[in-house]
Amino acid sequence: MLIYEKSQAGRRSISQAPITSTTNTKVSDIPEGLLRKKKAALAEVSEMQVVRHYTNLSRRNFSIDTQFYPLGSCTMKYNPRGAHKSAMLPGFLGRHPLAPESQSQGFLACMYDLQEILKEVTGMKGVSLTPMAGAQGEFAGVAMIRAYHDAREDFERTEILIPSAAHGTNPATAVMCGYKVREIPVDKNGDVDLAALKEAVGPETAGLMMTNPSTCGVFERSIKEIASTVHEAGGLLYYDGANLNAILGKVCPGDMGFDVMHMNLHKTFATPHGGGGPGAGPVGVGERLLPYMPTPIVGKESVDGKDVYRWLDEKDIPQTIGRLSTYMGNAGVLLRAYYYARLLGREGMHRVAEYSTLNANYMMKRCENAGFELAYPGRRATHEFIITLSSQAKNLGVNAMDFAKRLLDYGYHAPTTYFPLLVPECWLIEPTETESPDELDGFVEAMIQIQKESEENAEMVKGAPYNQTVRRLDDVKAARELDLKWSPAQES
Amino acid sequence: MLIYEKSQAGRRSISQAPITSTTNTKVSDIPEGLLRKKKAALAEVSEMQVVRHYTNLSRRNFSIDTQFYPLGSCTMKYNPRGAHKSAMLPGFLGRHPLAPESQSQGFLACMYDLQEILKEVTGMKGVSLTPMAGAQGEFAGVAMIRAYHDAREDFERTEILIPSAAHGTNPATAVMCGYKVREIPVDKNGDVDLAALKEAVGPETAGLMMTNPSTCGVFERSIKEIASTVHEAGGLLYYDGANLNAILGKVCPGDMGFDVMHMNLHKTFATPHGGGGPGAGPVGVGERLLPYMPTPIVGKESVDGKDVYRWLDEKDIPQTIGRLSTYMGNAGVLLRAYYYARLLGREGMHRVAEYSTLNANYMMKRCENAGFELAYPGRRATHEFIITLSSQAKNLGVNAMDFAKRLLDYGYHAPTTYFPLLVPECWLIEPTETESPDELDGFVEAMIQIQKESEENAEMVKGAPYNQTVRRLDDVKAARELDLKWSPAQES
Amino acid sequence: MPYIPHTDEDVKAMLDTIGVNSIDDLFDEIPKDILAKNFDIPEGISEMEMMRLMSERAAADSNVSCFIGAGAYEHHIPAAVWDVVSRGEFLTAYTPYQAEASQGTLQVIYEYQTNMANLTAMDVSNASLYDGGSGMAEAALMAIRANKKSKSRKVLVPRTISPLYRDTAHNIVTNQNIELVDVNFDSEGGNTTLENLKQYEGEDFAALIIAQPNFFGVLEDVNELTDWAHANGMLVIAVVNPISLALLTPPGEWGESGADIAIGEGQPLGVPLSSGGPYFGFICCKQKIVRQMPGRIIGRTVDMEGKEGFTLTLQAREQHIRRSKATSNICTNQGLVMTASTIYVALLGADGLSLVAEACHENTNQLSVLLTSLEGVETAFNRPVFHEQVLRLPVSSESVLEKLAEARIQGGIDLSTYYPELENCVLFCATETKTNDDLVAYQQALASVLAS
Amino acid sequence: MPYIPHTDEDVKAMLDTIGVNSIDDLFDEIPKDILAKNFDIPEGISEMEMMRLMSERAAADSNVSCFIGAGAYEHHIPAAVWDVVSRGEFLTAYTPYQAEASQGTLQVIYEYQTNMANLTAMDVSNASLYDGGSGMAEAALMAIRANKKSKSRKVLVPRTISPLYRDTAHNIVTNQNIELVDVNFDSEGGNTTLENLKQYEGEDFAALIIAQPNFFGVLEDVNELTDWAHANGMLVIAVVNPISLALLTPPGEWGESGADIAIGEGQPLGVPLSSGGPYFGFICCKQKIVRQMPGRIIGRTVDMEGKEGFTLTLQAREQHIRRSKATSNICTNQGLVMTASTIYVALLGADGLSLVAEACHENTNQLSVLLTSLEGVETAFNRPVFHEQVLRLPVSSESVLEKLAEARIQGGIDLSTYYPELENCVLFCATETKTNDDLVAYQQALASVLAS
Ligand SMILES: Cc1ncc(COP(=O)(O)O)c(C=O)c1O
Ligand SMILES: Cc1ncc(COP(=O)(O)O)c(C=O)c1O
Repeated sequence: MLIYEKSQAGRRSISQAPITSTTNTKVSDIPEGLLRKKKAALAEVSEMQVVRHYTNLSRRNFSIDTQFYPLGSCTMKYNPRGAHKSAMLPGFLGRHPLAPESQSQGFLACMYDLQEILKEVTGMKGVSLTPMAGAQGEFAGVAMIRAYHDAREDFERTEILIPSAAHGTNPATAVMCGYKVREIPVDKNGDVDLAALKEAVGPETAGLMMTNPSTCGVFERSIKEIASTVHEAGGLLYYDGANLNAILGKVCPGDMGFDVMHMNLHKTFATPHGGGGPGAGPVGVGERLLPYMPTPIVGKESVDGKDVYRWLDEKDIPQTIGRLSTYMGNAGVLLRAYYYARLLGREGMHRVAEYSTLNANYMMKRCENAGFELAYPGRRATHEFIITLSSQAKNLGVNAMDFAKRLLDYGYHAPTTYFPLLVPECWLIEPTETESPDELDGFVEAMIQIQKESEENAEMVKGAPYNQTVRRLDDVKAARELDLKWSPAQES
Repeated sequence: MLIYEKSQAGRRSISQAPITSTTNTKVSDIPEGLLRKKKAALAEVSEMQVVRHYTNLSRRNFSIDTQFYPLGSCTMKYNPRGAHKSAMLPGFLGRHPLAPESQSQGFLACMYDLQEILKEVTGMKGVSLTPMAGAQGEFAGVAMIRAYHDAREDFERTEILIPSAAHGTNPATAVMCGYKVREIPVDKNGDVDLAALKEAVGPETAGLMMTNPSTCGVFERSIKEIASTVHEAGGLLYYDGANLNAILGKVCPGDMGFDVMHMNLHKTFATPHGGGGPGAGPVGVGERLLPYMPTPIVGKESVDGKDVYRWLDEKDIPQTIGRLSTYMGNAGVLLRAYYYARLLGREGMHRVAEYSTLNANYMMKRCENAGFELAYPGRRATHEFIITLSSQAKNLGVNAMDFAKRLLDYGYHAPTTYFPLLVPECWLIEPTETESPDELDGFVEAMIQIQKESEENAEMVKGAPYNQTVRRLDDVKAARELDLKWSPAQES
Repeated sequence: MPYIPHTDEDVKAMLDTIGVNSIDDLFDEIPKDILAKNFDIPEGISEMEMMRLMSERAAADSNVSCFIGAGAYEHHIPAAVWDVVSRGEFLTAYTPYQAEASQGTLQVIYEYQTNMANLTAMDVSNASLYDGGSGMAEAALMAIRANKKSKSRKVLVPRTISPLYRDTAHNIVTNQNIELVDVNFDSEGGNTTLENLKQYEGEDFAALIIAQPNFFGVLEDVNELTDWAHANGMLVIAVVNPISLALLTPPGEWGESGADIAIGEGQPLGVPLSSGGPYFGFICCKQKIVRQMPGRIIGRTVDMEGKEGFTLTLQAREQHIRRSKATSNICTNQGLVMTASTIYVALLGADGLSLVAEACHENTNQLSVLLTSLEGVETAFNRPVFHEQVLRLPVSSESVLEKLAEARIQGGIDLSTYYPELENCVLFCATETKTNDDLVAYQQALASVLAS
Repeated sequence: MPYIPHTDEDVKAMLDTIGVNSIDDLFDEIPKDILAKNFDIPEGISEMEMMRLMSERAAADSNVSCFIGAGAYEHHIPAAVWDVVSRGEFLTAYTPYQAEASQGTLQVIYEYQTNMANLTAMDVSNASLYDGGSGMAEAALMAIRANKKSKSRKVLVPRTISPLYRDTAHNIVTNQNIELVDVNFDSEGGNTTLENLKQYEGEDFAALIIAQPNFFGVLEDVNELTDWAHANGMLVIAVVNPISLALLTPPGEWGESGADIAIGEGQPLGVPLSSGGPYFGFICCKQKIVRQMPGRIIGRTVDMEGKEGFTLTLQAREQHIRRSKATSNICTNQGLVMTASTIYVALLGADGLSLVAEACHENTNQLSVLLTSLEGVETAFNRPVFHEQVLRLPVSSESVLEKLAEARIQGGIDLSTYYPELENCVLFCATETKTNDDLVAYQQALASVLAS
């Protein structure tokens, strides 16, 4: 039931109404013609109704706090409650984004420290925290590549190369930065097709965007050759940090030859996904792109032997690509990431890559042993791996989506399905380092069960899910008969 | 699954381990013979496992935040989130109970204000906040009655009179205060049997404990005659405030003739029940019992024109019955109640009684119209009312418990069943004022459905519940084969 | 090992299953020479130590009385909002890709879309953008795609729109050779007049952006401006404060036919100031251009048994399907904050939002009266305002604000940083959180600063 | 109307259904002359106003460095504890009377019972009592019921037990003519010796209570004392700090056959100081006297289909069944706080609890060294302590503590209030939350107080 269907004209959460001052002039100074005529159609409900409604809605979600959620490419790891609590401290919540620097030293110190840590663990020379998600980090990165070429008056470079396994944000970003996209194929081992790359690079190449490990769940072994190929052609290398969890502390993108990158702090640095956001996508840059970093950035000075932090902006970074958000980005997310980084510390960073890789390889092996087909059987898993359910789809009529829906009934969130696009009927499985082997085992057992069910009663599996609050939904109807908001007329 | 069954030796929530100082002397100064030999058998789990385990456990509960919960005598009303938040302010959480008064003025001011408000709305002359629940409030009250008689050297009074409808805490309390209990019957209209009372009072009567409205859900009409009967015999009147919600702001217990009372702040003042507690059971007293109030109490003085609050103890109240808790009681609960009282304010208090009474009478009427049998058909409901399912039990074989279990499947918590004991197959239904008529209607509809189900398929109803996380539990086995804790041996 | 549950035995058993000797063996496809060395970062600390550090740093920035607005406002947020939002099932879920396991989040978004569409009186809303400034960039891009009548890659942007929005939007759209053309404002009224627009008549622009209230708090004549834009073949993009919509004409009703796109900063709806984020941008539009909308959209549908349910829809606009031809690159949005706003709006209702808007407006007016009673202090513009105001001081606003800050009063922002012509001007607001004592304290502090 | 959802139309429709004209008609059975008049209490205020008032009052009492223990300890509480406990389903549920709809709470209690039984090495635990002091009263009453060999209504209570506990317990049991008999302590050791007990040999007492560590932080020779009591026909009631049990011999293993009942204050296990409550009392006992246990107990059982489940059991001990013959009048207990402790214990585990205990012990020792390095400051007793310590100052402890408080250091409690013989003595502790800087700050403050 929608909140509007619980509404009753005149009902109110009265304790939330501010007491208006005694003057009672109200809004008589605003011209009549600029005032709203009809009250907005919003719910009129009591405070308890609101709490009950949204509490019950929350109970209709899978989440990390309630389930194993091995969604590939999404890094659904534990989101420390301490991080949430510390970012929700009244002092942080209450700080206005335009508060004077003199009354912002606590917050700025956190941001400065975070910049430094991220620089160090990525092997980059500068970090700007401002992008508000991975995709905006990509935008910042490609915009800097463009600023770099422009500054050299190298205006011919109109193309960004992108391996076909890449996430959709990569080509979309390149276009938002005014580039054409050229796709580079991936070979049967999940590696970039080097020959094709060499053919593609040239004077129009502004840069290459890629992740490593790629979304195929394998480490790009020829990364150094790829890097030199692009660099020799005068292009720059962009690292999509969505998969940073696989190498955190083990390999620095800077050392692989990347010139610029973003980090998805909501993945690698454990800030909660919030049912779709917010995230934070700081960008790191090598030497060459330092002058173009997006503002604001936090700088540190020593004044009378005391550290003083201040905002750096166009005045300090005259060639900057500028601000990308109204203020400074998703500060609250950054505070959570800072908390997480400090708790891991020097000796904790590399364990992220190690244990996420251990979990993925263990699950991969168990899947293989159970008879599931790996997309890249000869390869090590990184922090994630792919199985393909093509033979199940062909022989039993049960496809990757059916398997996924049935898995929900077993209490596990489904892995990423049908991505990357180049592997048919695929599941991209990412367990993350924070899951215990018991959970991994339980998941594989469920898969084995579903395989058995598919062999014995495919129709049953194709009708899944059964235990959720709704059965399988009609997506086609949703798109054809658009119903995007409740309206009073429609209901009464 | 129990948390111990998810445990793995050596697993830890390491970020919760305190860093021990550098000295590393550990506990070498403690004699070997006083040290523990074998590590306690507790779970060894990760932080995420803990969060997931207890989050999922919480999801196996009905609660006010998720359901209508009309449990009679329990006043399951909305617990304002603002009250919770304000009691959880770090400044309040961090205050040590023995902190100096000079650094406790904020907290003491809240407590003083609360005392004053409670005094005013109950018509009492003094209030002590210290009792930690209703039952402890009763204890404080009866102990004061005893102290009063003792001070007058009136040692003959060895009995407390208690109507048979009373809650079990009343007789249990009387005994804890060293009294014998004499039960007074209740007549068929739910009123105390006046004749029986008159027969029972005498020189052994220390006092009478009762609620009004009684647990029969009706207002005791002869309250003034009851009061004078007891008073004339030299006894005092104790008011069990568990039903205060029914009369808050409409009738002051002091005006009904009661000498002493407790309030269940976790009922009437909306502090959360927490799955069983904590509560707070402040006691209010009339003139005669002022000298005996339990300590500590907060006093106010004016120092240089400024309000200064301080603790009053035996030095100030030499005849006090003394402290009943290690410190001052359930401070955090009291803060929540204070919040609630301030939000209601002068003009909000009486609405509690009005709207809880309106809801109960509305539901009672709807139940009656639907054919359910009222226990006291000629009477007004107060904030609660009783129906009896005897005819269903006799004619259909479906008893009050079966009805209750089936109701769970409809998403409503069951009312109180089989209490008070004097009404057979009874349901005590208390909707509270914070529920909207929609919820009340939904509940009655469900009852009508269950009635129909009982007529059509009694066995089905007797097998309920079906939609909960477990089916009906075997209480007999629980009591016969006591299994009161998990132990490693038992499981492996 | 923080947050890693593995025991030594676990690791051994897992390595055995995999058939390798050590975890390092799992990295054997990585060229040795790029393996990382030790990092120069602090050692890990415990939650206890970190909480103390964070508490101290948070405390350092608190105990201030804030009168800064400029697009982010200090409103009271009911305790229920973040208590419910912080439930693990909202906080730690991903984007609702498996609809059946995500009905909670999906229904919340559907309700959010309804709230925003109804507040703005537009047909549809998406599921959120990053924030107001970047939202304006998306709106400009959308307008250029949607305005089939125009071939222009230019958009008219009055200077009365937040300089931070203009800057942000410019930086985002400029790479696609899109130009945001400044429109000057009336120096008396602080608003955009037809006079200011006259010079652009007859030229091809994809859209005109109109902010209501504008950055100065001044109310624009939105009906006149909307009609002018439509008459000149431009779409209208409204930039609005959602709290104001409880009182002011919603964009869908501006002029003859309403704005085409409405965007804004969602922060006022239950989102803490929090140094500037996470906030959320909202974007609403007319039904006919919904397929040009960036970001996620949720639709109501039914399941196999005909039961109502919610799911992601119109995904063919999005980057994960359409890739380089997508309407935007946005993927992760501001889901949780949008959830907070949905709860906030449910708690307040239309009447509650009106009261908040009125209280802010009154407090700001009240403060304005108090401050202009001081010698030499006057309002900078003569048009009606909503809930924010520009004052001109007799001396440098920068130094006045610095001195106020020493008294722990954040008195507003120095407008001359963004508008050289507005020397000595301060933009301030007083929301419903301010008491009369707070207002008087500001007045007294300013009086003593001006006297010194 | 705060928290009341009814609209005018609702009320009208409901009154119509009932068949009365007004709400007041529903009160027509109440004698008119006792209807209440107006109250002299403040008008209702909004959540916003109240939050501000409460924030200001809470802030007034903060920013102190607390070295007070005396039964309530400032420990670090992992953020996860109260985040999970504050979930509506835990916070706003009632006592689990409908077991099938309350499996969450019931399983938590079963796990809690397990934790407490295993920590104390006792057979069984109940579901919580109010707090430590009132718990000691319940334990004394229980011992008198359970000790079939004794006819006595007297219990031996060493003066090394918290005076607050003794006071509380006395006030609760005295009405049943039960006497708590003081036992003196050794003035050198600060502990209870066989010497102190000798005079009671041969007399009939129902029980001896033993605190470990005792109120002074001093470690009692619990094995010797337990055996002495058992040899003299008394039951043994242990009063213990649950954090200490990670390190110290648990009551179930004291002496030859262990304590019979173990109780204590649960606060150290994840419960904030919060001015003294809500905390929770725990009580554990040997299996053979479980039917004398006060309060709720949860048992594991199965449902109709054989599936594991949890339910209230042994209710025949409780007031709602047994009424005047119940083991106690307790009804509402401390459920939510007990839930917090269950989550805390799960997060820490036995190893984590040990580390907390060690850190507290070390910090206290460290502080003790720092303070006794000052002229004239010395430890009052010569026995080993755990995590708390008594110091004797060269001057009045009351005035020293007052002056420390001015420097916002709460240096401990003045023991002379409770023990006239312990003039100038201060009881203090330094938990794991204290850093070395905190300890040094105390030392320096004390040094300057003593110098002045
Ligand atoms: C490989 C990859 N790249 C980029 C992104 C985009 O990041 P964001 O969603 O934070 O914008 C994602 C997110 O899912 C991703 O998986
Ligand atoms: C009528 C009545 N009296 C007394 C009590 C005891 O109050 P408490 O549970 O707070 O001890 C209750 C509690 O259920 C009750 O309903």
